Amino acid sequence: MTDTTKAPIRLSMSVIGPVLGLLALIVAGALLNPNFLGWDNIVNVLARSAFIGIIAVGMTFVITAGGLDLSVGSMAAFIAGLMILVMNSALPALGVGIPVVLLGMAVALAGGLLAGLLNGLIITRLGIEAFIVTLGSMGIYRSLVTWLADGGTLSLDFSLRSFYQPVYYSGILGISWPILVFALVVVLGEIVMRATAFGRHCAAIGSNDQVAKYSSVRVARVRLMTYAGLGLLVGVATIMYVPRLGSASAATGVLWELEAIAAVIIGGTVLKGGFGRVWGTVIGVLILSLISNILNLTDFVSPYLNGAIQGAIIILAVVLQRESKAGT
Amino acid sequence: MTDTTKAPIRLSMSVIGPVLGLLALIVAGALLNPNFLGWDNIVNVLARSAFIGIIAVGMTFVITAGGLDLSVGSMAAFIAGLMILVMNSALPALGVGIPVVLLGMAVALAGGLLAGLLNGLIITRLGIEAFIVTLGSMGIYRSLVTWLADGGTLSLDFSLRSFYQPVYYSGILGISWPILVFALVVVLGEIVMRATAFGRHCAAIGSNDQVAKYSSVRVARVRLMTYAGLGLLVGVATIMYVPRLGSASAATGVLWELEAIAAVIIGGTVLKGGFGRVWGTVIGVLILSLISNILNLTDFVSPYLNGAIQGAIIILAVVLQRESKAGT
Amino acid sequence: QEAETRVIGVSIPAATHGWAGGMNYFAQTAVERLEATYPQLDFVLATASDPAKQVNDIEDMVATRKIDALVVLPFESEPLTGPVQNVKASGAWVTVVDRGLAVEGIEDLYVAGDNPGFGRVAGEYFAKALPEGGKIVVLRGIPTTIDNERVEGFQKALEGTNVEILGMEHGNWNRDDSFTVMQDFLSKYPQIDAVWASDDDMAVGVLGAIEAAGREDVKFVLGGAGMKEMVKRVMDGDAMIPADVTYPPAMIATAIEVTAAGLVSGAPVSGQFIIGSVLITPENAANFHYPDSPF
Amino acid sequence: MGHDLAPVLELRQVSRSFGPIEVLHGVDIALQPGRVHALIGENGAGKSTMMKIMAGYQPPSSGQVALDGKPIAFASIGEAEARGISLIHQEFNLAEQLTVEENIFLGRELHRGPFLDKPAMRARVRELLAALDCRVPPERRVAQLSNSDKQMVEIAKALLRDTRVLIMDEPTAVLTRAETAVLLRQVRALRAAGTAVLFTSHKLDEVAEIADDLTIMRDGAVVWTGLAAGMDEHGMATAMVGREMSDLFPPKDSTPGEIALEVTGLNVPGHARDIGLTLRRGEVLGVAGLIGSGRTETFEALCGLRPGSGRVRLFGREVRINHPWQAQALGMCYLTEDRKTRGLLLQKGMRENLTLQALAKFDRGLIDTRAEDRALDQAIADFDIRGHRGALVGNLSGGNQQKLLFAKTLLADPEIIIIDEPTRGIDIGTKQQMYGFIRRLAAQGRAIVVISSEMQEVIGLADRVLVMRHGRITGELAGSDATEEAIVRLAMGVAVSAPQQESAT
Ligand SMILES: Nc1ncnc2c1ncn2[C@@H]1O[C@H](COP(=O)(O)OP(=O)(O)OP(=O)(O)O)[C@@H](O)[C@H]1O
Ligand SMILES: Nc1ncnc2c1ncn2[C@@H]1O[C@H](COP(=O)(O)OP(=O)(O)OP(=O)(O)O)[C@@H](O)[C@H]1O
Ligand SMILES: [Mg+2]
Ligand SMILES: [Mg+2]
Repeated sequence: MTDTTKAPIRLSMSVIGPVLGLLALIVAGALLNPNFLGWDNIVNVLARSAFIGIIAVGMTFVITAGGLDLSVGSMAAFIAGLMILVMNSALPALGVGIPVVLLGMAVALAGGLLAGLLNGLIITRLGIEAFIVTLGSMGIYRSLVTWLADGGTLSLDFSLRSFYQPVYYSGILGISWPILVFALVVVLGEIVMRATAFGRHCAAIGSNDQVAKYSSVRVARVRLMTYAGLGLLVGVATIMYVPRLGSASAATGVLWELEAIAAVIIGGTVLKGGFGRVWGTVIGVLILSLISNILNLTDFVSPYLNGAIQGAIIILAVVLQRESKAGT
Repeated sequence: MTDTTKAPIRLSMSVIGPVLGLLALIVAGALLNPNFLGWDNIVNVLARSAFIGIIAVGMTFVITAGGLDLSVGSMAAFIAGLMILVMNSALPALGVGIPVVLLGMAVALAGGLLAGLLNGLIITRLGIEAFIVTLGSMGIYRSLVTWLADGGTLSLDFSLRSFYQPVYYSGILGISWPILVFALVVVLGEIVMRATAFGRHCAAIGSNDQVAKYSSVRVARVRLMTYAGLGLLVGVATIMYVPRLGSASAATGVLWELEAIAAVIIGGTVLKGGFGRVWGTVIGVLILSLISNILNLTDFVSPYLNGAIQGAIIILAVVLQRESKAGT
Repeated sequence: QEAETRVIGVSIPAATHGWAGGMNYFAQTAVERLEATYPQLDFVLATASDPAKQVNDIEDMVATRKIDALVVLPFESEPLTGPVQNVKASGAWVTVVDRGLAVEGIEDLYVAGDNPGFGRVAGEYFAKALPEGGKIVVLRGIPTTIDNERVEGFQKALEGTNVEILGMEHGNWNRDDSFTVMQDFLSKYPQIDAVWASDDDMAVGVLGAIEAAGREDVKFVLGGAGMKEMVKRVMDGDAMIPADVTYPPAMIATAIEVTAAGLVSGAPVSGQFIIGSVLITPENAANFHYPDSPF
Repeated sequence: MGHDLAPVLELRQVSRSFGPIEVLHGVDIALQPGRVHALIGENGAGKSTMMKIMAGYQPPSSGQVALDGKPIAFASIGEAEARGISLIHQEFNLAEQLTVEENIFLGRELHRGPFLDKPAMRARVRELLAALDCRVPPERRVAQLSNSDKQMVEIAKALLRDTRVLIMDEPTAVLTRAETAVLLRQVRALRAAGTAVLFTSHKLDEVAEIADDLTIMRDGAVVWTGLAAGMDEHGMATAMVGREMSDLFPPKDSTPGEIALEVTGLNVPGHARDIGLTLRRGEVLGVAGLIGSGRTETFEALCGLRPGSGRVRLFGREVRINHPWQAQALGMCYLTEDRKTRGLLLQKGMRENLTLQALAKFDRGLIDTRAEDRALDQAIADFDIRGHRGALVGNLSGGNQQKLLFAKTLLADPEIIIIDEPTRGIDIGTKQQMYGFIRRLAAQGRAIVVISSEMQEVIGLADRVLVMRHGRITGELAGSDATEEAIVRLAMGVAVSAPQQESAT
């Protein structure tokens, strides 16, 4: 009887941890700059978190199932480049309009899915460490986008960009599309993780893949699906990214992989797999975005030291969680 | 009975794997350019592998014990910066000569040891994921070196640099110091890993830290020592690095961590810990160095695609290993 | 003409941002063109993502390709000084581009941009465009000596004027970073009269952020380096992009060409070529517009 | 030997709580040098907890641990060990990626100068293992060992230490009769040397055979303690379970139906050759053999868990099974003998574990957690799983983990069930329940294979018994032919006539 009262307390403390970290940042931000809680700033921060956020949701599944993907940043750059190339070259035939945008989106989704499948197939069929496979594909995609852009920048045709731009900048009731899509991805991700067989299987595989195998879980397929899903979400993120500035280059998406992985882990997912939570990842993404937002909004430190403060806050945010966890 | 004959074969195949990969690269290089096997080129490649190599040996222990360190590249940059600052400011007092170089070396070793200890203490005492801690300290050190250099480059006084340079460029019997030090570190590392209790304890902790704890292994201390040792080796690598380039900036040591980790894993150490081999890491480092060396030997591909080829070869090198493993 | 092939090594930073991408493009086209023109010349082109890699590349060129001349655009001056000195000592011709080495007199030929000048021209433009003074924000590049020199030149040019720099942040010569930084600047400062983006890639991000925020107070954005889209906008009289400051990535091509010509003709051209930064205005923009360049 | 010698190690009024739940309520126990003390009780009674407290793995919540009559609080396991107390865990406590030698000497490596003295350690390991009749090479990785070999390594690890008190938590659960005999021989030698031994087992015959003193626990309290001679097996069972025990094995009353499984020429590279067998609905087929005879590997290969080749017919249809999920889809499930590394997710709760294998049954787009909870209620009731519902499975007592594993496999509702070592670590009362359960499954028309190293179990439960030796089936015994002696003969290869009819069917 006393049991049933105890479990929720422990749960709620581990839940409160990251939320507390986030709240502390919000309070700090509000104190440092009155515009911090302004509608514009909130929308900005959320919209720019969306790319990493959407990718990080996919990464949560990959990591929960005991994997890792270092290639997502380069993959996003490559898909963005591909998408721009295809749209530009289809433009004369299709003209500015919804069809060409839909074509671009289809390219992004298909490209992402394929890229993810490729990673997943090499990892599951050949049995190579995910770290190595995705380190390799990271180099490959980064190179390919540089090559596609001839070392420069691939830019979407200007008229097309104006047409496509609302996908980043406008939305419903003042909430822009990236935020809406991010929210949708998070809600779906949370449901899939908590309430579907797939989510359970991911956690089981990450926890002990032998046990999963002996329990008739299709280990290779589930693993493959986590990579494919991540690839697809990279495609979705790219669909939101391209209309923002209408360009892709070798500098696109650099270090997104590290940011996505960091968000996942700050959110409480275990790097070695076996346990993951999507909502935590969202908190992680927001913590990371807010840190740089706050640093930009204030200027009491040399900008050279931004990275140091960022690093320190990341560690602190996690200390906070662990402490409160340990406290119970 | 069949077992006893089987075990050695499997062992030797897993040994042959990475070596085969390396040999394939050497043959490719020799075919592409007759100077590839020239003394100069060999010395160049070995000497430049030394930095990453020395660090990767330390990383092998960290990973074997189930840890990870993302901060080594920034740490090297920071220590190099610190070393240069200290040497420059001690110069008026000490004059160009051995004392000031020794002072610099002492700073590098002490700095590395301290930085490693700091990482290790946060990880072991506060129980935070190594990934997060070292991601944080990566940002911190990178920032600090930028700040020390005021956004630019910290340069060693030119006269001092000429005096110190032989530490990179000269050596014994035509074999330069970095190579000698690297060889020494490797031999010591291999001995420590295979023939001391410390090496065993690392593997035991990486395999199952609960078991290690129950067997009276001082888990936290061994973990701490892996990070401290890695820090010390970063210091050693920096001692070799500074005379080569004579400067440190925000661009120093970028992505070394990824290269070091990749070398460790290409060498056959398991990313999740429990098994590590130092000689494998050396092969991994050489494979990585040779890839970019070979790409410089020819110019049949667009330099934009170098990264793609590098990525593909990394994956292939590991496929080769796993295939031959699976083949038995 | 002797039949002996001579090898020219070209070592440049990788295409990690727009300007470097343009520079890569010009280097490659120059190499292709010259290889076709001079069959007796062989080129090795290597791109490096950090100074240490660039030193490796140069060592490899000497050890395995036995280069007769080196054209190098140093990633950073300090770390490259020693290795380039070694190349020089091996008897090869050395051309240094854009960033001078830490020790003078190593190179035979120096083709350089003018970073303090780049900042000064931009600063002078602000002083002129905002005669009553105004509040501006500055986006800086990747923290490097180049960036420091530019910003110092800029600040010096603004001394004594009423132009007030509200804030400076690093946009890292990156569109996305500068978009984010500019969004935050716009949240932070209710009134911004103009922006020095200090690079055209960053200007693209800045413009995106201003447009998205719908802010009317920002009168113009000054970029730099002469990206073709930006030059086009200057040419078209775009009020937001009234001018640009050159820092031509094509200087690498000039350097390679002069080096090659010198090697072939046996009458090498040594000396210094400083390519000054000039202001692109609607009047002269057509001279700086290269529609075929990727940059 | 005097019974009233001064005790070496005692627990005095020790209680232990995990969170708000008290699992030990003021227990007393005293170990005397040169005597074997047996501790028995139902699953979850608190035996392992008590042993961990004695060996310094956990502190008591209240009460005292006394060494040589003086109260002591061990600061670490190392301290307890230094004082000569060592514990062999119920669950394997070995680093899987390390070799046998590395595991045995972990934390107490021998040195020569700064270096490890590997030859000396290897020699010592060989010696220790030889004393246990275990022929595993010291260089072998533990991950490649069978369960029984792992147990022997555990025992060797404990024997290595100079122990005054040796505490063994169900050391014989994974051992066969022959191996158990070897172990008991070692225990007697230690007893003769003056070591105090504390020992638990659910095999009451062993207890009767070896114990000098006996303590019986129920629900976290000691219910009986005294000289072992004062209690027979029946009495022990009754005292443990708290009720009168009837026959352990249910009547074999099901009637064989159609052929469910037919295997011919099954080869498992490195482990078994030319296996042939048939299994009918309603039948319980026992598989006996020595450890290492390839029983586990044979049936794992059959279920697609490891590579193998051969012809398999399920319900008359020829099938190819390469993956375990294919086997399950065809109605065949394998219940592993290795609950810790292959059976259960120790870091997850009971519910997730219970439904992992049969998740499709609860999948209505989303998982129906209420139905899962009902299934868990049912499993807890059916198998008498004790432990708090929210607990991590890793914190359940060993026997209760085994029951959960059983429930988990059955939840998938297979027509053909292969059960490897079903009652490992299960107390006698629950064993009886599980045998009844297996029989009822057979009566429902399911086909069942029981692989067991407990001869009694195979004989008492199975309609027919196959015996394996060195990866081959050496014979089949049915009805009254299935005696321990006959099985042992076939298993050891000393049968007068090893009928090969099996491969012919
Ligand atoms: N770390 C723990 N956290 C919570 N509960 C625990 C923990 N360890 C043991 N328990 C609980 O304590 C009780 C006693 O467990 P214990 O392992 O001592 O039983 P046991 O007598 O050894 O049983 P078995 O015969 O099955 O091995 C069980 O209900 C178990 O769930
Ligand atoms: N003839 C043999 N000679 C040497 N080793 C063998 C032989 N047969 C099997 N082994 C090895 O013994 C180990 C145990 O085999 P296995 O698990 O199949 O035994 P089992 O009959 O299932 O017994 P248990 O399940 O009780 O351990 C395996 O590693 C196997 O490779
Ligand atoms: Mg127990
Ligand atoms: Mg078995």
